[in-house]
Amino acid sequence: MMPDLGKYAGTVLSAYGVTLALLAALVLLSLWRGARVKRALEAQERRMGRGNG
Amino acid sequence: MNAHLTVTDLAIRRGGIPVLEGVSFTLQPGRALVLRGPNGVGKTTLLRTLAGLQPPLAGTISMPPDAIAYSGHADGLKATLSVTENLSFWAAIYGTGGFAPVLEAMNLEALQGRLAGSLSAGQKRRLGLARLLVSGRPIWMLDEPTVSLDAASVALFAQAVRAHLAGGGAALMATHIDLGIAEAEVLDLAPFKARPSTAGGNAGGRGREFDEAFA
Amino acid sequence: MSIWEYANPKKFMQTSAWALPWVTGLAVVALVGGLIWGFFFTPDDYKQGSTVKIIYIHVPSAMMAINAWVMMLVASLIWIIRRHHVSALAAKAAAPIGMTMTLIALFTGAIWGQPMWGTWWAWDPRLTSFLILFLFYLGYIALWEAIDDPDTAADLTSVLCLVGSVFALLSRYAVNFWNQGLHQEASLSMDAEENVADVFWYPLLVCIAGFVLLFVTLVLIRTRTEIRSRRLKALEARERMA
Amino acid sequence: MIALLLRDLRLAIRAGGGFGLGLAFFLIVTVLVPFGVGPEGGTLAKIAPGILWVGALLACLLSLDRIFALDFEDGSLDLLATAPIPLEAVVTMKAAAHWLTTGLPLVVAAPVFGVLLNLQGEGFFWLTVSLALGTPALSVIGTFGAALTVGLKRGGLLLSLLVLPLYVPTLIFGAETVRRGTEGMETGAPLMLLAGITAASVALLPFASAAAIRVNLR
Repeated sequence: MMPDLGKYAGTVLSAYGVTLALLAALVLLSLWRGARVKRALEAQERRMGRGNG
Repeated sequence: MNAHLTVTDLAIRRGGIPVLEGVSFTLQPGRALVLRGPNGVGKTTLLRTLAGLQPPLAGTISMPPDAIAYSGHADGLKATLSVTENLSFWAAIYGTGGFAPVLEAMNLEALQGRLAGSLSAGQKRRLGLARLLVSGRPIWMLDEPTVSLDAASVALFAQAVRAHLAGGGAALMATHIDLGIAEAEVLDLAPFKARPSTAGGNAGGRGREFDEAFA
Repeated sequence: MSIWEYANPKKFMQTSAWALPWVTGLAVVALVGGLIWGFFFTPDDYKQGSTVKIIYIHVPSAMMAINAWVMMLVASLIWIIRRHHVSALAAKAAAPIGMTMTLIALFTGAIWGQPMWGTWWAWDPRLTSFLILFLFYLGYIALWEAIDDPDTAADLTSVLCLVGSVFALLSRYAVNFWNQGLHQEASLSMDAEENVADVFWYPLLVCIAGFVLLFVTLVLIRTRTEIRSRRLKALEARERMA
Repeated sequence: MIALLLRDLRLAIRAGGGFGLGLAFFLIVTVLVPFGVGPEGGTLAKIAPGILWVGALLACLLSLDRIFALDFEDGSLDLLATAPIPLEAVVTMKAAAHWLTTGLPLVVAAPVFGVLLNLQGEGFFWLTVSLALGTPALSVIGTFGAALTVGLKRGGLLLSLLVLPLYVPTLIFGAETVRRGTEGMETGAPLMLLAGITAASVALLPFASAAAIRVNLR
């Protein structure tokens, strides 16, 4: 299945690797911070007894 | 000079959070008004709003243009400039002429050549007041004007304010200590403290402008 | 109903909650589809060999690096003119995405350049411009982080974004001017569209669509986070006051 | 307005270091470079235009955080903002004072430092001309950065981060003018572009700076 990348295999694979790593880091960071803030907000709303936001 | 200041239903914020609302008062020429209230109630913020340094959340401020001389916690004096140099700078900025009578009124004549950095706290305050006089503006807005002054300097301050009032000026002062100006009216700001329950809830209207939009 | 309705945080939260799954799904489909198509099912270029496959990430990320800044500029203008909080927060949310895209464009450009130019880094006008753009993103994000009051931060970063846009354009021009002599020939550049045959062009289009959708998805997610964070701060402040 | 300029100049002189610090920094950069790249005259002559421009730019950067910081701390900035002169004029005068105390000494000293770096032929003339045309832009752009960071406690490093990317076009056209001048090439194009950047910055950036100050004083 793997295409023959010839002599540039390292170049192409590292380019894709770096890209996917950076994108994954960005997506995970965004999701992680989103979940954390959401949890903190829900806790705060519960504490203040008004979950109508 | 026209020193008429009218404030109607003013709401102000500090750091995105409303601190005072529904503030209304009138300041007539020749009168002094003292703003009182516990620390953090928003005295300084109110003065800064009136001076035009920050926009109000709601309400109206009506006064003649170029009427206000503002004086904050700090005097804005340059320690490495002499008394005369400090004053002549502000006289030039405000486009007013001679400041010799001001030096006399503030009892600063003997100190003319001294660097502002070498003055005592009381002398510095007097220089700060001299700056207000030099500005030629009718409405003074003073934030804690007598902090760190001894009794004699407070008396001198009161005298200067009375002279300003007698000349048709007005003064708005925020303080939590006695200013020695018995005839001044007092406005306690504590009752105007913004109530979060009334300010929030809806994201429309004036809420659009501040953090409550998110609450 | 006016479009400005969506500038209301609550309305934005409702609408984005509805839209997010759709946009996410489309982004995943386009991105995975485009990259697989490009990586596995396209031939090598007769001159560049298999390195031509890098265009499927380099070109879209470079486009998004610039588009993200343009979007921030528009959002900043909306904040300055109409004072819609969501707009300012969307600009804040987009900056790290734009910065990552710039980094990807830089890395893939350098990696591609290694066999083509014989060196990891050449002061090629395009690459240099992206390096400068990266610095602009860095400054913009740092300014957001440095200021405590959110409205002050929104105002100042908007001004910086406006001024920065002008200077970024100037820099682009200056860099071209500065490096006239070393300009790469078009045939050896990845960005010359006229050199891209159809067989490369269609998967590239899908990849571009994928990156755009990914950007939209991430902006939505991050803007929602920023709005929640603002609301959290507002509630905490209210609790302190009560 | 002139009063403000005079006051700032007087303050700079009284405080000492106003003129000296940037110049000393410039000198040190110029002296350090040969230690780094070796004493060979040909190499130095080749890199002299760039080093001198980068050195001048960094020397300019050094004193930027003082433009508004002192006035902010002692309340003068509040008073100036409520004074009858527009804030745009205030920031313009502040930039002018910064240029007179930092930029102008650099322009004057740069040819002397050029000798240390074996600058060739017409390079001295073009160095002086390009710095004279370019340093006002450095001061005005720097004033904008200082206005953005005026209220921040640790603004110094952030200021550099914000301002340095904005300096890129000025640096490129400035150093390019000197490089071309040294090699006896036509300098008209980069010089015109440099002058254009300076003119546009001086005309437009004060509005942005004043807006930033207003926001920071809120």
